Amino acid sequence: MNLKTKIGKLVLQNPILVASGCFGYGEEYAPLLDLSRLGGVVTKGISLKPRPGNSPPRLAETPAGLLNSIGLENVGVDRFVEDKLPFLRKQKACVIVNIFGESLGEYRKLAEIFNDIDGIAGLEINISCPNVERGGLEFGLKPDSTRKVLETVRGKTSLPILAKLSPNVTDIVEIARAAMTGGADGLTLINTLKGMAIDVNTRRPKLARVIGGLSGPAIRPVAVRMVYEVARKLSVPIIGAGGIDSTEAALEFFIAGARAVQIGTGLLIDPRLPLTIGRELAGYLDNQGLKDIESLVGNMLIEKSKRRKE
Amino acid sequence: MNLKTKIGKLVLQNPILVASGCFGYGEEYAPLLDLSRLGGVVTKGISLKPRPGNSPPRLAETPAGLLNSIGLENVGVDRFVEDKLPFLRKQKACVIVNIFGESLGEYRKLAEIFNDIDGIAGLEINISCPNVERGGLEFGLKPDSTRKVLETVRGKTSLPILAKLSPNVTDIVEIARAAMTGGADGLTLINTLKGMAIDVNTRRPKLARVIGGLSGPAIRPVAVRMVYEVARKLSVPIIGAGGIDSTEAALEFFIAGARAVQIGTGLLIDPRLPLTIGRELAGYLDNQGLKDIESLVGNMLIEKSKRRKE
Amino acid sequence: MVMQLSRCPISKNQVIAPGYFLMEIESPEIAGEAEPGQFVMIKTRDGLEPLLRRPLSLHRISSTSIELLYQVIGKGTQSLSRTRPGEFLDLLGPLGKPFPLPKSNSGSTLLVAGGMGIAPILALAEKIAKRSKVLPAPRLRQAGKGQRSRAPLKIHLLYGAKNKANLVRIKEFQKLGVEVKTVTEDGSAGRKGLATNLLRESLVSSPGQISAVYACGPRPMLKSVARIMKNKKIPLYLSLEEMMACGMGACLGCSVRAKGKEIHYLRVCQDGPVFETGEIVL
Amino acid sequence: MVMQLSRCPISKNQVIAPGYFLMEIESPEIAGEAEPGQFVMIKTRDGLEPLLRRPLSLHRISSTSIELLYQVIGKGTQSLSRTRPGEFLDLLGPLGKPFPLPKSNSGSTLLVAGGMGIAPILALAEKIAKRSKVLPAPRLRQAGKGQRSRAPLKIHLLYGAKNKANLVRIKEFQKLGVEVKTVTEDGSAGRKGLATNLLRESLVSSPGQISAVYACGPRPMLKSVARIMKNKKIPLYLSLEEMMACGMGACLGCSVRAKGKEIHYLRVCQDGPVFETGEIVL
Ligand SMILES: Cc1cc2nc3c(=O)[nH]c(=O)nc-3n(C[C@H](O)[C@H](O)[C@H](O)COP(=O)(O)OP(=O)(O)OC[C@H]3O[C@@H](n4cnc5c(N)ncnc54)[C@H](O)[C@@H]3O)c2cc1C
Ligand SMILES: Cc1cc2nc3c(=O)[nH]c(=O)nc-3n(C[C@H](O)[C@H](O)[C@H](O)COP(=O)(O)OP(=O)(O)OC[C@H]3O[C@@H](n4cnc5c(N)ncnc54)[C@H](O)[C@@H]3O)c2cc1C
Ligand SMILES: Cc1cc2nc3c(=O)[nH]c(=O)nc-3n(C[C@H](O)[C@H](O)[C@H](O)COP(=O)(O)O)c2cc1C
Ligand SMILES: Cc1cc2nc3c(=O)[nH]c(=O)nc-3n(C[C@H](O)[C@H](O)[C@H](O)COP(=O)(O)O)c2cc1C
Ligand code: FES
Ligand code: FES
Repeated sequence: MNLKTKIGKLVLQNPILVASGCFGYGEEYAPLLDLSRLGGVVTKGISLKPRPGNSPPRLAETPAGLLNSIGLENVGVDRFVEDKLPFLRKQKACVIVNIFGESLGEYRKLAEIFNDIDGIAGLEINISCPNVERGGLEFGLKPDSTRKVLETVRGKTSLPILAKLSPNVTDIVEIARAAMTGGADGLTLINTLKGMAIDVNTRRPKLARVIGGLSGPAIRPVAVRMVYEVARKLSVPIIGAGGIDSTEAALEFFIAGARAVQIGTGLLIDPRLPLTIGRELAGYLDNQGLKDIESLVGNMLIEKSKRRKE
Repeated sequence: MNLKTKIGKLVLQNPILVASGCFGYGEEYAPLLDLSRLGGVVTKGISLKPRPGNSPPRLAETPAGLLNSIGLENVGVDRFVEDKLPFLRKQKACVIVNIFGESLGEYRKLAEIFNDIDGIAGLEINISCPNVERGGLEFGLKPDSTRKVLETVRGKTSLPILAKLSPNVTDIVEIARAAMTGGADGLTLINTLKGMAIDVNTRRPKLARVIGGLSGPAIRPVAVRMVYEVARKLSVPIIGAGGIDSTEAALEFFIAGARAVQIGTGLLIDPRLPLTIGRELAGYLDNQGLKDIESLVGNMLIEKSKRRKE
Repeated sequence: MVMQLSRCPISKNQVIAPGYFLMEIESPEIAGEAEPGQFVMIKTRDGLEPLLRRPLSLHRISSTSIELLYQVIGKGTQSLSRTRPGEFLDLLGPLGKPFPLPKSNSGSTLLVAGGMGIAPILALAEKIAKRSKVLPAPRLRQAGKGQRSRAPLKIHLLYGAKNKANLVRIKEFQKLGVEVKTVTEDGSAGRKGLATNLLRESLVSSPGQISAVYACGPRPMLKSVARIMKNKKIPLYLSLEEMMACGMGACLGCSVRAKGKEIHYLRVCQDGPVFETGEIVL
Repeated sequence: MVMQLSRCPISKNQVIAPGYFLMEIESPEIAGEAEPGQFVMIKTRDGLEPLLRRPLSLHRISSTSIELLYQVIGKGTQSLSRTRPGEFLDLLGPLGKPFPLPKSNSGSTLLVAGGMGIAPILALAEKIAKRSKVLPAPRLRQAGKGQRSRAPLKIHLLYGAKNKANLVRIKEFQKLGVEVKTVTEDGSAGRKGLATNLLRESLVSSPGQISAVYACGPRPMLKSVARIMKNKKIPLYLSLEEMMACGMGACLGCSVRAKGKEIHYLRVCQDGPVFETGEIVL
């Protein structure tokens, strides 16, 4: 079964990627799974300068979910290019670099730097991280600033660019449209929902930073809905993410309209999940009498009479 | 232990209420629990005319969550007042009527009608239902329309009014502020998150209406976060709701800043949950050396150094 | 009809066919109130997985216990299947409207079951059989004959399943004097076909009057039964399934469209699960 | 150090004290690679509850199996406690950096354990004891004496727990020739006090040179141990716990602040869980 998929001009050998922040820079997981067999490796968010990240505790478990407030800890672009990228290249991974800036200027600079570097398949523009004080989510909450970030990056790179959007908005379609207008080749939907949890015995927040980002199966219905809303209103290439913990979960995203998926929290629990899903996906297509991914994307059956009522 | 709490001018004998839509009009649950022992009974959303609701299937289970698309099926205000309210009164329930309109005019009319009726403790203004075509969520997504609905209701009733807000917004604080400006006595946070799920074997959406409202433990971190954000920025009385399935879960809301809580999905699973929580809440206060609910509300301990980083 | 919410001990939980379990739960309170056609909502496991209770029909009702017959489908029934005698389950019930009994105590009553639809049918058959022993059959045209010779109510089970292994509990029906006819979709037992084929034949061949028809099974089967019985002026009772949350009429989640021009819904859990064919749109 | 991801059979899972379990898992692959101080991440049950794997230290390492010692705290350890021999568990490991062994093979090594901190300490004691039997102790000042009379490395366990029932595995240490001192917070066994009291005393009373101190226990105990050992020029190794998701260095969730003016974090799972006292801010 041919599992090739295309996100704008980004061609992926299969549609199962690993999500930013859950795969480090690939080194840790390499002993467990062959990076060259992934549809793509999205790196931990990279910023211009190294970032230490937030105070611990940075993790809390919630019902079917995970709260994190890592705060974009990363080695910075220089060390990434020098120390981390060569490894990913050697593993023959399809590398998508997730970038994050505190200002338009930083996004511009990062785009410039990566435009000149070989061995990168695309950039994912993170305008949706809830765990930082400046930049991040701020940009992704308004259509205007979303468009501007994308324009800025677009102006400096010929690489395929994906806009990674936040679910913490009233109208995801509006933000999606702005990102595409700004020059995105595709969208990654969704980053984490803002959430918090409290240890009632100590009366302290479970995260030192109080509020963090909620991921995992708990948020899947929200993620699938956003993919569906955007896919139905705009005809743009979407990579779905949010709570994929099984082949069935991944399939929901394809049927809702995604051309590829990313696995985050699911990977932390089962490092081999992407390969399992890849394998089972082919079987599913066979069973359903579908010849490729393309014919599955957005192929949801709705009774006409009911669709009217939506 | 005195569990009395106040939401503006609304005085509740205890802070554990049942949420709208999960308790019908009280008749079904009366054999299992004494309605007079609840902090309050929030009725199923009542509209001017009876509403049939949406096509089935209307329910789907998701990881630690429940999707519903009931669509505000209700008997309409006339039959409610004639057939349903007398029962609630007879049970000595503290009745809060949840009202829903498709236009400002309908909200106004409903407020007028209920202002003249005895045996109602307050109104909850639903501007956050994701399951209807007109009205509902539309009003609750913008500060302007939120304020207008509240002003309209405020103009016609002297009853305490609660604004029930939607989590499907970029900035909950902004909406909360608008509701209070409009004349709300307090806020109910939160209604359901918009979500969907797909049966991958049939490739059909699990809900006939495709998109529904997500409730249950899955959304608790989002609900607690919104209560916290609003409580910290505005000093307004809040009733928390969203995924309360245990005493610990209820406590998170109080510590985050709620003066009362509502139980929805948790009640569908365990009809006696509100009484259990009421009982255990008193024990918790004792253990923590707190003398009443008031001293628990918003009483979260944060290290100063960390708070700075929020 | 008083519903109970209580933790009850399991006294039996055994496989009776691949993937089919028979469970007995001790609960004089529920058993004392329960009628055939009603169901219970079970919290199959503490915690979030699954979140909701699961509805299961009363398969048999004794004075102190109830029996459930269930098929392992997903998480809920899976965790049920792993419980052991002695453990406790959190039950809510009995819920819903029971099957009305046939008005007449003579002639034939047809019970149509498809697949797991067999579950509530045994309790119904037991109740009808019991009543027909207690109440005398009405006098036949040839009056004056002894009680013995009066033609009693005859119960016919028309039972279809996927395959032989899925045809369960037949002996229990036979012990009651029920005449059992079976079909399977793959022809591995009885004839190949659907329960509705049996129904069509029975309507033709049935000797006396048919007092009532009861059907429980997948929605397409129920539709087909309703179509076959249309205009026959024989009471037809259908037991429906729908996704449920509260199981007691409060959440309005388990709707089925009511007959009538105006759109209006009934609750399967509270207005049903047993409906007369004229009440609903299938 | 190659980590494995595999389903391994449980060979033992028994209560050894109220709420304390000892589990043995067959895994030649993990056992073959494992070193004291390392840990495994276990999916305690399929499904969502709990969602994440749980980290448990290697309590003992044989050639074909590993032992875990755990306390039932919440959902994860609860469902572990319900597993039975013969069932399989999904394990990822060995993970993290092991305890460095004492540089010298003579003098005393102090092992400080608080509560469940005892878990990784047994594996460490076994390894040190084994090595000290294999390697000769270095010559003492009075050279010329036979091997026999050389003063071998002496291992001291300084072990504190809440109460008597929570003091576990003492015999296993004694079998190794470890000198065990215990205290309890409530005085129900040994003296009343904390493990750190024992440490203070040992520093005074200890005969020979102290080659290294190892500590595992709650954060306040570790802080206190670090304070006591400050400027003592004795290597101090601390085994830390932090909430973990991946357990292998990828998610950056399990941070501990590194020493230094600039804010910088280390990963407990990958850079630790064993740290030298100078590396981190407790
Ligand atoms: C009134 C009634 C009586 C029933 N009696 C029996 C019986 O006697 N024996 C038997 O084997 N089955 C019976 N069922 C069906 C049984 O409830 C489902 O098979 C069971 O809930 C499946 O749960 P699961 O977790 O194993 O599977 P899941 O994988 O969770 O669900 C599989 C399918 O079961 C149905 N289902 C799941 N949850 C519910 C719910 N809360 N309410 C209704 N349907 C649900 C849905 O259609 C779902 O797609 C009855 C259903 C109803 C409504
Ligand atoms: C490296 C390491 C080694 C450990 N070794 C042992 C051991 O040998 N024996 C033992 O009894 N305990 C050990 N622990 C602690 C053990 O991991 C927790 O007790 C266990 O995870 C609790 O899970 P639970 O679901 O039972 O309880 P929960 O109710 O889920 O959690 C209770 C508390 O346990 C901690 N915890 C929960 N999940 C995690 C997680 N994924 N990572 C880290 N901490 C968590 C949190 O502080 C939480 O508040 C170790 C922890 C670490 C980090
Ligand atoms: C521990 C952790 C770290 C993350 N770091 C990043 C990040 O650096 N950049 C980013 O764009 N998203 C980050 N995310 C978000 C994920 O990439 C993903 O969008 C989100 O978690 C939803 O998918 P999931 O439910 O499969 O985890 C992180 C998520 C987690 C759980
Ligand atoms: C079946 C169902 C019906 C609901 N109907 C209403 C309604 O009529 N009006 C309303 O304001 N909220 C309604 N809600 C939302 C709940 O009142 C509550 O705000 C939400 O479910 C979150 O709380 P929970 O997680 O405890 O259920 C409904 C929720 C459910 C699950
Ligand atoms: S399941 Fe709630 S009304 Fe039927
Ligand atoms: S737990 Fe993921 S980096 Fe340590």
